[in-house]
Amino acid sequence: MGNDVRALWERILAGKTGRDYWRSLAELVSEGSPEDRQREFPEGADERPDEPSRRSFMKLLGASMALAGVTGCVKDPVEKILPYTHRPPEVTPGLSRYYATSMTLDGLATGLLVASRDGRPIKIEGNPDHPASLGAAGVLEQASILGLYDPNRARAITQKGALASWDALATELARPRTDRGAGLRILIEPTASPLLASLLGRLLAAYPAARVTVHSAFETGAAAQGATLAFGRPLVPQLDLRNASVVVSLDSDFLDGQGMHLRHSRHFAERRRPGWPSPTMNRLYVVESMPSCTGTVADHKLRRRSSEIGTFAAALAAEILLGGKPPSAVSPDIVVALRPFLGREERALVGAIARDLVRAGNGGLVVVGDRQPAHVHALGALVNSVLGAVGSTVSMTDPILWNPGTAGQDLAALVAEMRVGAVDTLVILGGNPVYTAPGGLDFAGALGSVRQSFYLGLYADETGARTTWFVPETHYLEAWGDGRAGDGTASVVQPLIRPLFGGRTDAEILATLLGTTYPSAHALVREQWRTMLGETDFEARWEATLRRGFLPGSEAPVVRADLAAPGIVAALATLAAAPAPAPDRYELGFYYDSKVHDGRFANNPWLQELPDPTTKITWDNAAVISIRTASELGVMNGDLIEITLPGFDNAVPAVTTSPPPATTVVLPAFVMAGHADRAISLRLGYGRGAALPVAEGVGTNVQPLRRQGRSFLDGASVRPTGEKHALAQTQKHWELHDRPIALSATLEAYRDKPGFTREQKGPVLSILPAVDYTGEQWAMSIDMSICTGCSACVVACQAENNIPVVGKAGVLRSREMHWLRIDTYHTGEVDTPEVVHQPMLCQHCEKAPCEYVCPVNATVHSPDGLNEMVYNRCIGTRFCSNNCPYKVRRFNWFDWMEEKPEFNGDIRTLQKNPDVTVRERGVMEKCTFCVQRIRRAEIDASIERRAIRPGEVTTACAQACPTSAIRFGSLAHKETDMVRWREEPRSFGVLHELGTRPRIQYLALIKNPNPEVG
Amino acid sequence: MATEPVFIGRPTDAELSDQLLSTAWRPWRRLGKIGFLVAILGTLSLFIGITLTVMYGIGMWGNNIPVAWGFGIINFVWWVGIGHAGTFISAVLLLFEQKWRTSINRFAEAMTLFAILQAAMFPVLHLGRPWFAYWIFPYPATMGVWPQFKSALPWDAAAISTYFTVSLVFWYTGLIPDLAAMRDRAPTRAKRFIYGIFALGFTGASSSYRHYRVVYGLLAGLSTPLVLSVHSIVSSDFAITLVPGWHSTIFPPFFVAGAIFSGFAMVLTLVIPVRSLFRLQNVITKRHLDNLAKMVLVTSWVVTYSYILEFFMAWYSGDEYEIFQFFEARPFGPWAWIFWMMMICNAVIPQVFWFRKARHSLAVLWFVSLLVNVGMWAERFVIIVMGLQRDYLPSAWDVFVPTYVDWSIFLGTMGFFLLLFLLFLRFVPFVPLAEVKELKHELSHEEEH
Amino acid sequence: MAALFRPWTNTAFRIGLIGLVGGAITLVAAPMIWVRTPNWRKQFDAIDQPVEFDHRHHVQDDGIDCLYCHKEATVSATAGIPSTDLCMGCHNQIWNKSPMLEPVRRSYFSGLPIPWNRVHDVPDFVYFNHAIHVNKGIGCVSCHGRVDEMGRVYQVADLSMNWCLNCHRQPESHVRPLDRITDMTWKAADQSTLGPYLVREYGVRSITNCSACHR
Amino acid sequence: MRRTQQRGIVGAFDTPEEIIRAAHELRKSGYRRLEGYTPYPLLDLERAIGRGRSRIGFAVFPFAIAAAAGAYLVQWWTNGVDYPLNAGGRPAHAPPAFVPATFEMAVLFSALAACIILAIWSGLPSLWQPIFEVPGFERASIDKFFLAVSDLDPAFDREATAQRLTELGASRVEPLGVHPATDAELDERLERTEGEES
Repeated sequence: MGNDVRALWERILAGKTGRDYWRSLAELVSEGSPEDRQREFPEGADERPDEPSRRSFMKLLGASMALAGVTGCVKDPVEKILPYTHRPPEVTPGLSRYYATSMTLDGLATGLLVASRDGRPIKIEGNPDHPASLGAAGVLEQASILGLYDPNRARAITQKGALASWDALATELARPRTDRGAGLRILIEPTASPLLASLLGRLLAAYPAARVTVHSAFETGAAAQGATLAFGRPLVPQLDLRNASVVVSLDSDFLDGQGMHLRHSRHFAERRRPGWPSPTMNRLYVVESMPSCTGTVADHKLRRRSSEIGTFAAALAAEILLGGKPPSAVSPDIVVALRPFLGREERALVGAIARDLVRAGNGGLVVVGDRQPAHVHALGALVNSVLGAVGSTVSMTDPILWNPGTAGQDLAALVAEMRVGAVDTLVILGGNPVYTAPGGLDFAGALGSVRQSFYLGLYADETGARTTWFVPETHYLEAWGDGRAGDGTASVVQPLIRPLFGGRTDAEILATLLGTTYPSAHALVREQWRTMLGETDFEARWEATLRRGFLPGSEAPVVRADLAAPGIVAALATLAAAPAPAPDRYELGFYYDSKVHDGRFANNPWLQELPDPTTKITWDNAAVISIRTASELGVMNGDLIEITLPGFDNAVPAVTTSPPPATTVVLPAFVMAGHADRAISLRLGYGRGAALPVAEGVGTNVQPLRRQGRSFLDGASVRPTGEKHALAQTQKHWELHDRPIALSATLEAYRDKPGFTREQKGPVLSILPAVDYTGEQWAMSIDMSICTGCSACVVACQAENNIPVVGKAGVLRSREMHWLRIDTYHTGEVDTPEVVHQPMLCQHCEKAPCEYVCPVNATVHSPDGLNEMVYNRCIGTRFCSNNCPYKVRRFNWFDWMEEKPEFNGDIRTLQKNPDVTVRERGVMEKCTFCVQRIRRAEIDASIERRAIRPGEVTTACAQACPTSAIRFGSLAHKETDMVRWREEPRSFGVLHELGTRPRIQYLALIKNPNPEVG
Repeated sequence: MATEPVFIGRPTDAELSDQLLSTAWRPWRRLGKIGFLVAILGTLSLFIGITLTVMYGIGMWGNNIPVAWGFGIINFVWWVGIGHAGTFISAVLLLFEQKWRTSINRFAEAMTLFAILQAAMFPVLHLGRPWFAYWIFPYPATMGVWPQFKSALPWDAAAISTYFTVSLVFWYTGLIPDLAAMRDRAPTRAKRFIYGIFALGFTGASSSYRHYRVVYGLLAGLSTPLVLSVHSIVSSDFAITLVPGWHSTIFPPFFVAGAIFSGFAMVLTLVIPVRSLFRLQNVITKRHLDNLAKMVLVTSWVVTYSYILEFFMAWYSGDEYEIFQFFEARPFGPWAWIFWMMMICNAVIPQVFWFRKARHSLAVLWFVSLLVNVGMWAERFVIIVMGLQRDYLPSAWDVFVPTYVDWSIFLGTMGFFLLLFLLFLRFVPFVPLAEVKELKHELSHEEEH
Repeated sequence: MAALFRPWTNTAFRIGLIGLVGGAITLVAAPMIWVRTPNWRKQFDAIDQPVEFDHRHHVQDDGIDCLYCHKEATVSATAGIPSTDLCMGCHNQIWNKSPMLEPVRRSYFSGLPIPWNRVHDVPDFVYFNHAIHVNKGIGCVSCHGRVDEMGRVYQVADLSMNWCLNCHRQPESHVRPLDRITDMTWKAADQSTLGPYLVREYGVRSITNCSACHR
Repeated sequence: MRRTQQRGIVGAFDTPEEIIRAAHELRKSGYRRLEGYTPYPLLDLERAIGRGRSRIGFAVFPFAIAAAAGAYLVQWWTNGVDYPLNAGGRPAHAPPAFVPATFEMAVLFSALAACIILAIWSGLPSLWQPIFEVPGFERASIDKFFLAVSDLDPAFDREATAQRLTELGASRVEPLGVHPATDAELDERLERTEGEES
């Protein structure tokens, strides 16, 4: 079959316009023929429950009772009420309270506000005052609430798999050592926690010979090392995108998936929105291999393999320093070293970018991704300082993450020591190294030759199963602790609930190592912060900090940084020395997954079912490749390919301890326009082992292909196996078919012809009488220009509205339940398309087509302009869904709580929002504009005898949006952005000509391309 | 060429009666027994399908978002359509005084009844919560909420229930004189007793007949607009929406024509084997088959015309969504082959009926009628599934894939239909004795003058 | 020859026919009537509680206001069942030996809540909010009846949607002054004038759209 | 149609033509209370025995109107008056949308009315009628044509009428409703007839 597929691709690529390409892609690749789909579902292979569940029978019973009763509700037997015995004064049953805490990921903290109802945390929002959040909460933060209620979390301390007591463990840990810690090794994740830092400090003081390894699935030190080259000392860049008018991203996804991405997104958006009357925008160039969220909003996207980006950086620097006249004097050595790179990239292109940057001056910015090696960071630093951007768009501070210094030891060294038995006690604090360690060094094997190993983790996962001791860790919502935001702001972690399954914090383990057998994280944190807040009226300040969630003014001080020529020259030298890639081989790029990260969130059903922002794949990871690569290999979506990394076995001296890890990985291909050619992008975090029922068997583990210290490597060979694998996508058609759905224009075009959306708004002729809408009229405005597709809104909606998870089979049958989805359309060039993200949810049409076809008045219009969905009246004709041109209605094909308890049931139900009905089988549902919040506000306002204040109500999606692209409010509040946006010329209603009069107005996507670039 | 007679031979009334009544007590041959077995197996699969659906939910079907209506509604429309021919034959042809309707009308009406029964199952079965189906009727609920009569579904409820009741009444009224004959002719006392009860003591008194004739005509008069209204209303389930390919004003006539088309085909499919099995060539003559074939041909043209018109209007309207639906989604999109099958079965194949030879060859008649039934099912599939698979937002597009439950229910209804039909053949005189005698009487008169 | 049937069969058959039709009608009508009976609505059957709490005594004899125990009613959706420590607030002083109060003391000292039985139970898809009703002049008695005269509390209203709509459609005929909310015996001198006045005064709205109660 | 007390004489004929002629003759000679029993409707016979056109249509009409009115009122009151809800911005009282149900109900009730009236006017159901006691009457639904003359007829005379019927070609003439049939008699007769058959 390879050949005809190849032929197909050729035909597609030959296509003049993207249109033909997208069409064929839609028909032949994305969706497949129904006959194919049928093969995916052999008889009885659909989600047929194995045996009739008891509840189903009860359903039938209830049904018959209802039939007999000729009435909607069947009365249940007497229900119990359990009041408090001793009621906490602050708690009012039925009302939510918010607590400030922070979530730490990759060592950096993000401030959050967590809603707690009757003692259980139910929803996570961003902390508006916290520098890393600014009120937004990303996908992972939003979803972490479900992680708290994960029934598969470890529940007991074990020793060699047998139940053990904390006392036994504590005595083991606290046993005084005579070897000054020579045999003691600590393996931790990157951390910036002041508490951990001091504890580790004390530990190393007590055991000077001990060694600490900071390990994460990814190298986080590249930036600092780069700075060491560029400025002669380890520093990290702090971006301030409010000042950036021209941004060049070198393989950096700074709008998604980095420590400070929420802040970056917000600031980027502030400069991005082309307001009216004087629309101005920043400009974004993105150079990357795999399309990222940041890439999708770029004005110019350059497809480069990760290994070519260094060269690009050099070429760019060369253009700036040699192309035009040097804006500032730099050492001649640098100029000399740069000369050979001049023209290593297409000069017209790079020249244009360079001139753009130079024009921007200190408004210019080059961001280098953590995936890039140190020397690229050095070049980035070079460009920035040459532009004078340092101090304006970027400023340098000391590294935020804790650095073990001389006591440090990298993972490879640790593994080597372990293998030779030099380690008698290994304490692993989270991170699941057995899974996340690069396949190169066989960590699991080495673990076998450690006398005694301890592992603290949320799950008894791959690592937990192999260490001698396992300790359940507390979820951050159960724990006391602290951390630092990306800019160094000290933040507190305070618990909202008693640990559900016991559990300990990393701080407690370290304290135990130091000899306290019954440590209390609370006490430890207070101690630590006593030193930070000072003795003088500590309690009050501590209280204040807890309320605020962080310590204002504690961000890291900016330090002055001067270029150090030799370092940069060295960087350029390494670059020049880089070998050319083998012609017949492919580059492998490894990426954090935007949903399960490095696999730590793999057991979270919400995240597994969340469509990947760029590929829309759920419940899977794939080998993402470009169209040309696909054509070379003759594969289409879902074709399994075998990736082999040769010359592996000699990478590690003695792999005798256990069977050598596989050097080949087989996983499905996914063809993606805008991807770099001859490169394969792989997402980490899938193919998890047992003990995580949700994650088990989902996707493929690509760690075996990884190498220590490399986030991309060259020289892989690929072979299609000829087998197929069904990828569950939520969107299969990426072409607009020239339909007025997601409008877009360039900035110039917008300036010249502001009314280009006029056709898509304004009054429409109708024979229907006008309904007069007075008072509060709820509506939403969405600016597609600043939507990055990050999908935080989708998870926020899921959390707020008790949206069930249907599993892969469900998604394959197109039965996902998300009320809010992000439609992504590709337009323009075949290879590097323009990407449009369009959050699509119930449009709350004033003339709603869904309403007049409902035979039982189950969906009707409220006086305040809401399209109401009355679950308890719905009989499930699905007529409304058929007649919804936006297809935003979702149907409960089964009782998902019943059919998929592993995703929706068990203690996960504790997260459910008590203000929202959990929908029964057979009823329709859809976005309600978070009506429960609206009614709550109405009641409060009405009780206080006042009108609802502007901004008093917002929807979960609008609240979570990092770029505030979604604005919600009442049309009565003329002064709000929501209303002002609608009056901008580029606002429009989707499918306006149908006369549905949607209440959601979109603002057309505006791109700001550089006229100089062809 | 002389047209075939609608009645062959000169049997005495007594002989004729025995010939037509005896079907109800003459023991059946193996063929009939096999038929029953098949029918019962089919019915079984129907009830298995229903049980699974009610127990676990509509999720057992292939429906999804966007294709929220699948086999359920396809079958519903298809079966209702089949029903139409019966009423058409017995009512419309009666009003037009078509002699040839006489010997096949009861037969056709029975087919109507059983077809509607199959159809009536689906509006309830396809609900997410079938146990609340009664909410569609305006009864005084403690909830104080009422149905929403701007939706086409309450219209459906009214239309289907009316259609079934009226057809039943019509059928039974026509049956009464024959039931009386059965009462007086049946071999055993038990049989006579039972038929006697259903005959309600009808004596054939002229004073009754004089009302009887009028009422029969009245019912025919009522059924005629009814039969037109029913499928018009069914068509508005689609026509009132704005789904591309549904949102069309020609739907009512288009659907009615299609219904009668499929109905006549089904009559042929049934009448041909029955006729030969029960040796009724003398009362159901080639003339009947010939006329049926002609009707099929005519309606086939109406349907074909509608197809052409649909395409034309799509193009003429300039509505990009309609154009895409008709010129890309249907002919080339997923399941395209069903679209082509529809075209061939409904527009091309019936054209053989231009030829007398074809109209007079039982084999050809029978196979063509089968293909037309297939074609009309395909038409419903094309309209419902393809319209939804490709509507406004490409991001939401997806394909429909039926499950084994879909199939078990669909095939099940055929089994159940067959079962009811066989029972009808077994116990009821399926050629209206009284009317045939009347016809024979009239004919003999005509010959005299 | 002889007829198949006897004269009496006529009568028999007609009676049978009438029975058939009648039966059909009853089949439809009976459940409609049944669901309107207190029996189905669970009205008027006093419910046993783990503690023999007597509202008559506490309200009439002791003159305790409803809101003393059910204080959330003014601020929250739920009226709130008092926590054990509230009971003990008085009962560690008085009746602190009474065997009747044994369950309360047990709960207080064990920390295990008292499992009260719900009396007014609306379906889970109904979001009734006490606060808004109490603050807009709907008295306790309007829905809960003369609780002060109940030994064991029972449901007075039928709690059907019709019953809700009935008041939502004409609040003016049910509102009362805010200082009379918990008054069990208050009657308006002239509701027809007072009602409309209070409606204006308190800004009471007649809301009958679905999402007011169903979300 | 006091059929239960009907008494008189029945004559059986073999062909429709004969019975029609006979009816005409009797009618001419002043007979007024005639009734024919035939296997299929004979319009001429009805005319001959002096039965005009049926007026059942007029009786049905009011039901049709009532049903239509009722149906429309229900829709208007429930959707427009009692609980008007904004469905898709359409008017609560939407006459065009109310037409289909109205029409269907009109059809339904007129059909039912027609049948019930038919039953009542032709005295059905009544499983037993004196005429059934007439020997050979079971052929009336197959191929024999019976003409009954009521004894309430002014011109009725048992012998003369019987005589007349035979002259007019009645194959046989039988008394109608002479013996008030008691169950006992019926039983005893039944035995006999069954004896004959076997």
